[in-house]
Amino acid sequence: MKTIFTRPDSMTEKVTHYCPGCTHGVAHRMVAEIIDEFGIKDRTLGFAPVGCSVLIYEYMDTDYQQAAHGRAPACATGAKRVRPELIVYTYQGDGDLASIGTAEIIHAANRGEKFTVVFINNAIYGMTGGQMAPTTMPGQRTTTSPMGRDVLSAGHPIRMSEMLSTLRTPAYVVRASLHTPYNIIQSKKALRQAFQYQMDNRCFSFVELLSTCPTNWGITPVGSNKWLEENMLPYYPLGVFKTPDDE
Amino acid sequence: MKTIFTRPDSMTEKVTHYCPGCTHGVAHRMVAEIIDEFGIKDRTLGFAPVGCSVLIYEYMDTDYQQAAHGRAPACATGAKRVRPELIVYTYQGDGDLASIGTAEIIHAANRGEKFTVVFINNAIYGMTGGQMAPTTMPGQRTTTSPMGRDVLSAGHPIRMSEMLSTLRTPAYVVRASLHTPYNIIQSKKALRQAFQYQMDNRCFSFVELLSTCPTNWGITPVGSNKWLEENMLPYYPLGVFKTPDDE
Amino acid sequence: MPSVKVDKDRCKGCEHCVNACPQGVLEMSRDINNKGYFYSFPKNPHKCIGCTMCAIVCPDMAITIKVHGTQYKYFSY
Amino acid sequence: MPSVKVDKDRCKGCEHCVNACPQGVLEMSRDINNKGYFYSFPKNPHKCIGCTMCAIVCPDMAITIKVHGTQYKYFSY
Amino acid sequence: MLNEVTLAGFGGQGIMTTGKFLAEAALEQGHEVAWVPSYGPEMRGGTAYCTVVISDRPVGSPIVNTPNIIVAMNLPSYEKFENAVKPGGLLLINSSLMDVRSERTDITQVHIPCNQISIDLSGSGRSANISVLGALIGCTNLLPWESIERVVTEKFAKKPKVLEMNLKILRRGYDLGVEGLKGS
Amino acid sequence: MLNEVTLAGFGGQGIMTTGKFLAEAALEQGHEVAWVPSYGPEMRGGTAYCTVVISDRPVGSPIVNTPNIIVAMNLPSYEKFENAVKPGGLLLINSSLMDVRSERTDITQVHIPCNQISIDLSGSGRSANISVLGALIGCTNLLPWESIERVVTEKFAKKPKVLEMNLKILRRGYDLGVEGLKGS
Amino acid sequence: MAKLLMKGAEAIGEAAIRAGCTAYFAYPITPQSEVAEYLSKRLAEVGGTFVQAESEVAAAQMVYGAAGAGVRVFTTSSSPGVSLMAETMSYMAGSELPAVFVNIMRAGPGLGGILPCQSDYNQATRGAGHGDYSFMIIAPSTVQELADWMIRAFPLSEKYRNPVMIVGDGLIAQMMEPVDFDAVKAEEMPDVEGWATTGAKNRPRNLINSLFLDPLKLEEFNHHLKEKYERMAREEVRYENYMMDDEPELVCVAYGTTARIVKTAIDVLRAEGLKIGLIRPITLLPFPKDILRAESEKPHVKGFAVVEMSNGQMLDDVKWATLERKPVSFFSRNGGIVPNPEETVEFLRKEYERTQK
Amino acid sequence: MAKLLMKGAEAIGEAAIRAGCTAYFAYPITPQSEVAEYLSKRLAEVGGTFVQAESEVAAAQMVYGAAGAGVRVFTTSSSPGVSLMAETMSYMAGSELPAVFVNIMRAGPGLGGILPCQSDYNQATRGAGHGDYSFMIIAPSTVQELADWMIRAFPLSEKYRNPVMIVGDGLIAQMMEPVDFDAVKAEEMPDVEGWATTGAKNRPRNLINSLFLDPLKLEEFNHHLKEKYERMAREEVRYENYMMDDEPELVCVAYGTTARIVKTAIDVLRAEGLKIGLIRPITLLPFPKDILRAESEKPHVKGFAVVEMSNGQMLDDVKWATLERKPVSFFSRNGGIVPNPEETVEFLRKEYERTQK
Ligand SMILES: Cc1ncc(C[n+]2csc(CCOP(=O)(O)OP(=O)(O)O)c2C)c(N)n1
Ligand SMILES: Cc1ncc(C[n+]2csc(CCOP(=O)(O)OP(=O)(O)O)c2C)c(N)n1
Ligand code: SF4
Ligand code: SF4
Ligand code: SF4
Ligand code: SF4
Ligand code: SF4
Ligand code: SF4
Ligand SMILES: [Mg+2]
Ligand SMILES: [Mg+2]
Repeated sequence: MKTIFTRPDSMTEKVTHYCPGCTHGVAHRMVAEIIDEFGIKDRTLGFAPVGCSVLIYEYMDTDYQQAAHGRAPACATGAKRVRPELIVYTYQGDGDLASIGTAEIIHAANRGEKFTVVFINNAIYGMTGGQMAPTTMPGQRTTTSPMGRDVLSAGHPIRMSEMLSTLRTPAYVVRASLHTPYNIIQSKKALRQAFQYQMDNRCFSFVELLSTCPTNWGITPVGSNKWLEENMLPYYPLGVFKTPDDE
Repeated sequence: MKTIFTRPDSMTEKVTHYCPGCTHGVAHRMVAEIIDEFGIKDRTLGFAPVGCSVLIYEYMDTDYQQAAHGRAPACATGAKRVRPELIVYTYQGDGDLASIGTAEIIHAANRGEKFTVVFINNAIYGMTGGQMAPTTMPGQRTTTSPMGRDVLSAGHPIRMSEMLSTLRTPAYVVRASLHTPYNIIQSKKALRQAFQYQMDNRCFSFVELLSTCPTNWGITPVGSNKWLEENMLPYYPLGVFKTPDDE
Repeated sequence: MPSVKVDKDRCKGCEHCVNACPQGVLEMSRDINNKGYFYSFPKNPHKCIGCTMCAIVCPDMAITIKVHGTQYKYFSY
Repeated sequence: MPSVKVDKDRCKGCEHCVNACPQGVLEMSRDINNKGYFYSFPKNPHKCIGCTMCAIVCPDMAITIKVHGTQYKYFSY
Repeated sequence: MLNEVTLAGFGGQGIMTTGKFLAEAALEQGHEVAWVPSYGPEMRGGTAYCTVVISDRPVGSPIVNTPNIIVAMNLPSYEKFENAVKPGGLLLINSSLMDVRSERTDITQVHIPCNQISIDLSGSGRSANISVLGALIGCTNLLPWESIERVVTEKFAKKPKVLEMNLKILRRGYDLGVEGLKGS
Repeated sequence: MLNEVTLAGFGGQGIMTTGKFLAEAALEQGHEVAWVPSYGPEMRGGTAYCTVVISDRPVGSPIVNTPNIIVAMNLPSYEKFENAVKPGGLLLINSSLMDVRSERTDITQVHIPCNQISIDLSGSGRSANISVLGALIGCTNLLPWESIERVVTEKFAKKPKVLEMNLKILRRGYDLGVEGLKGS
Repeated sequence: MAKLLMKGAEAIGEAAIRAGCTAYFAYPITPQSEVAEYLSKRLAEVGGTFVQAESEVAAAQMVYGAAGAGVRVFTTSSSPGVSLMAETMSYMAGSELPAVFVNIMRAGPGLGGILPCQSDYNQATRGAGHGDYSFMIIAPSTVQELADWMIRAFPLSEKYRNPVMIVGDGLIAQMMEPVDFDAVKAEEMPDVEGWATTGAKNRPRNLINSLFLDPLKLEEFNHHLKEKYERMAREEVRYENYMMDDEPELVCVAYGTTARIVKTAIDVLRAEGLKIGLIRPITLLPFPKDILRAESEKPHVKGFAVVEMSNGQMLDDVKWATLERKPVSFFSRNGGIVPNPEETVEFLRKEYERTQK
Repeated sequence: MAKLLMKGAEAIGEAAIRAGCTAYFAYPITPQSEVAEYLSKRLAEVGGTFVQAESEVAAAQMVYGAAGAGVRVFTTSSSPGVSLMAETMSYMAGSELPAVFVNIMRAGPGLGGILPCQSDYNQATRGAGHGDYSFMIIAPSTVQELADWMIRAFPLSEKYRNPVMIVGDGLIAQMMEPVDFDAVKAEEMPDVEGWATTGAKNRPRNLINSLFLDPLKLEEFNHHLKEKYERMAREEVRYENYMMDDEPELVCVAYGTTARIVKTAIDVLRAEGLKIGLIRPITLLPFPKDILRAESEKPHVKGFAVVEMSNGQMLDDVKWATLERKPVSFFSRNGGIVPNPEETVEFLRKEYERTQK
């Protein structure tokens, strides 16, 4: 019999620490699959954020660095610039990337650093217990917005893909989602393209993946998929925002 | 005889430390004129950046705070939130606002802080001796890009107004220039409108002013105006990018 | 015939796979596994068409799909 | 008649005003002021139309414009 | 008087709340008290535990290695804490979820079917953390029954139905605790 | 041997460069040397100055309050530094830009029309900083003429015309320096 | 008022409100995110201000701005987050602004771990930021004391126009103990007209600034700061003596959580007749140096024992304070482990025995 | 090679290249932006990497990433910028990464001023960041020494897998002195296979990390760090004795720029017959504590005199080192003022006379 689907080679055997149904695991697996597909396990360097996915280095069987909260894009810049032969990516949550790390992601994108960013937007601070993120939906209750996010005082959610794609420097910027098989397949395509651009030394690549946090949303995993679809999708449209072929 | 033009009341008598022809002085004066026009000298609070204009507090005869490099929008957030009756503005250079302070300006804008930002874009780090700024033009020689800004390694100049106006939170975002009388008049209008929105407690307001740095550009003041026109204007289009009435 | 296998002790009982399977192959057990979760298992293995939907939604890499001979590729993934 | 006055010792000699004046009123001196700059001065004061262009471009608040009676307002500033 | 009580169970079993009720009742009785949770990078859904120190003097170390009372609500907790009970102390075991007996002879052990009590009186096992609170009081006399009853009453004051049910569960736990102690 | 030379002038007068030439020549002569610029939040276009310490031993303090030689290229510099010259020291005054005489009797003063020399030989005053360098050597013998000539030659090696002119200016400065010292 | 059973982190929030502080800016970080969670509710009730900042850098600058505007304001964080506040902390001391910072220390360096630790002692007392400044550093050891010092910290910071930092650890922030919020009386904020940027109405304008173009002025300012800190050292040293009345032979020095453990260990050893006492610094800065030096001169004192959750940071201060006249021994746990009473007893017993030789 | 006349800031850049370091990340700040300006040219010539970072926070993290990738890398900044690196500095020690940091200190606190100062001594030696870590801190006092130590700093940081920081001030960065870049031989970088993230080719994967879930492991790691620092203290202390051979009665302690002034002052006073010597710490961490302690025991030493451009930071270390056995007097200028030889002479003369009473 032939195995047509199983845990990719580039992952360790460890069972993740993620909550049941948390889509971080799906994103991890796809990144590992791509590393397998491209056969670049021995020249890949990942950068872990601070966030639930800080332990991604436990699961990915490649060289890894753990960056300070929000600073993975700067950290990756340092490494990629001195070792351009490596395939470098950061894996970051929305608190990490869209809040404390805003300057670092924008400037890495603007310099056109030749690495890939996997951005997990789950509209919340997962690891620290469900505080409001810049990406939290209007009205969404979190531990620091107990009455729901008030756009008059906290503003509207930040759309990183839209913002980054205004930069003039060529880049690949795309948003996909992890809430259905179809969307996961699209996510995989986006990730593959992103790494491809890096392999071709073309440009900075940025893949935003809408993701769920059943625990801090307080919804079952399957219910979370639905919540994502109903609440996040309308505000965070999926699709390619920018490619290096633009202009 | 009636005086129809002279130094505004809200300014001190001090002669500025700016280089001959530096347009910081023009921007200062217009802010002061607006404070005079609105009669808000006794309830205005300004925030000085770190940059050539750090000494703006010497010239403006109102309450002032001097913020850490790039952090004026956070600092102003603290003050405006606890004293909403004050008219608050930050005055920042492009190194300050578009480089080290990227996160702070984006999040203040995104929260919709009810203050005004006066952003002096002179495409260079003036104070520290002419290093490259995120806004430096492609090919422009600076002390840290001695061969001219190489977009392949430093990326293209960041257009802050364009980037900020992608945010969903209502705001007034406008770009004007200080290189001709006509443009100065437009700048003044933009500034007045920005303060007006704040007085009306409407929204965050952001005025980007294209400015010259004859010293570090190594061009005469009058030549600098021309350089701005020829090099900066095509890349930094003038106009209103966003108003709170949009959407 | 495709074969779907769930690694019981990797499973965290999120039900994503059950929800994703177009064939109703999978179901949640009434037992708990060694981590204390109700796990998913192929209740109707014969119905499986090897589409891998269950596997691609599984965040825990608990599912392995094998096939005899060649398999129709439903999508490029 | 409008009157344009340049505060010699505030002037830094940038020539913005000279460049901005539509009437050719201003010119740069051959003397230096107490800061060592060649300063601007109204060479042809009688030509001044009180348009304030020179003043609004002056970064050093060196220029004061006065008028007798009412003055046509060229623009809202 | 110094009592150090460690309560341990699954993450969702409500054992932290049980500890808080205990601490509140002790406070109301005028004791010095400290409630110390386990926190840390443990896996989600793993064991959770807290320690309640009840004393006549200001509480010194809130870190307790050998509490004199341990409540084990599930097997992993039992395994983790069985040996920690101070000699002469009490080990309260939720017999609904495990069928074990400690072989230690220097401690008292009491077996209470906490989930069963809850299921019997409410149809679900969710209030096992209330029954164990009753049982704990029943077999220790740590605090007067009334004080515990009062705290529980306050907590559920806004939901009379839930309150009534919980009081019953609390009482049944208490009664079984009193008995269990005799039987041990 | 320890010579401490402070050179002061307008921001754009090239006085920092003069100091560097001096330092380089001293280095070439095998002396220990330090060149210390003024830096700081001074107004743009204000006074700039630097100090060159030339010594036979490693240079200790590069901060010099009372240099034995001071070159004042403009009035503000003169005013700032006149009193700082060490008794017995030398004050070199650019007489092109000021008409002053120090009333100090414990120092030597030499007046050299630095700008004039430059204007005479090149049509502009821009090389006043070169003429003053020549003058400085001429009236102090701080370093051999050849060493200064060599440094200047190297610096302008790529622009033969400029070099030629500057060497003339340097020499005229030197000659006037030698004379000026006599005359003082 | 009746005592409330409260988590340390929540008590911080509540005490701040009781202290009359209604402005709080912070960025979440374990193990003290509960302060923000608590205040996001409570400040809304009292009409106060809470902004979840985009980072600790921004949170600290928001505190700077609000403090400059003359209101009571504070922030809380934990080790890595506090490091990010270093520049602003220096700015605040340099601009003479009152405010309260709380560091619920976790184990470092780097990302380290989230469990209790005391390894930011050096950072707190020697200034994370650049320049000649210090904060006053206070280390409570119970939730009650934490609340009390929160209430006292604001007026103290206003007295000196210098920030005050309260340091604790995950244990004190996460545990619940009874708190009486009336134990310490809140004080009104003194008049801020003279310096705060509240709008220059009927007064000359005010300026919040730490830039000095004239080095002589900056030197003068630094001398002024020095005098403030010297005054603080004279007036604000606080410490607790525990079992120090009967000429103890071994003097322990410990603060915060470890001091509690040491107390329990001393109780055990006292019951055995060992004469051991504890000096618990409450203010880590100003440090009770003179107290310890005086102790070191007493003939009955045979040695000192420092217990810390660090590699020995306060240890150095104790060595200097006592001029190493008597042996200073050291027991520590690190990495997030709180020393337990048993091992502490063992350590102290051994040290005590040594002093008897 | 012939000596070159060079600005300190440029010598930093050139020396780094001579040391085999071709990666530099920084953000401009006076008075050391010339390093970046110099290297933006020079690194292009040698095919190296220079990125002007968006901030000091980012610059430090770029250093972290590049160091983790196993290359020689450094950054430079000045006081406020260094404060912003605090978190990353802690991370780097926590991840055991070699790299070189340079702090050209300016006057603080806050924005302060740009003139020379030494008031970041505490920050440098006590760790700006959180946790139990330190950098090795080196304080050259001439441009030559600055270049020499730049060349030595890289191998030192690799020996300990711990960052090394060089501290100077605006005077040393802005002045020109002759430099011989061959005075110190550059050393090759040792093999990084075992730990650097260079791609896991033919080896198990490497991980750069400072997070520990298990507190016991983190404790163990902290003990490991402690041992490293103790070894450093045994092996790396460097200092200079100046006029210390003939039993001086007054021993000065000063480093960097102030040490130069003190030397000149000593020369003046020696000419008058006053027996004064100087111990100049070259490594501020490890501090030459034992040397000073030994000095304090010598009967001919009547007192110590510390000269610093700060309110007295190293002063405390000298007091502790000497156990205050002899009076420790202090002279300082602050705010950007470098003490001049004359006032230093006066101070030392007075102190010397005092020791004679
Ligand atoms: C400097 C610093 N600040 C704050 C924290 C605490 N912290 C850890 S993870 C996190 C946010 C996590 O949220 P996100 O990035 O969205 O990741 P998620 O857990 O949702 O995947 C925060 C604030 C930290 N570790 N370091
Ligand atoms: C934390 C910190 N980093 C760097 C500096 C140095 N610095 C002062 S001003 C400045 C940039 C000035 O450029 P810009 O903001 O464009 O203002 P301009 O002078 O051009 O008006 C820098 C980098 C500083 N003071 N603080
Ligand atoms: S807290 Fe949320 S993001 Fe984190 S592991 Fe759980 S579900 Fe995933
Ligand atoms: S350096 Fe540039 S920005 Fe600064 S004052 Fe001079 S001209 Fe203006
Ligand atoms: S492979 Fe397809 S049909 Fe088979 S179990 Fe999985 S989802 Fe169902
Ligand atoms: S998706 Fe995976 S983890 Fe979830 S229930 Fe199915 S097999 Fe289990
Ligand atoms: S007011 Fe108008 S016309 Fe008169 S001098 Fe000025 S610019 Fe010229
Ligand atoms: S614009 Fe002002 S400063 Fe410039 S030359 Fe005219 S008067 Fe002088
Ligand atoms: Mg998230
Ligand atoms: Mg600028």
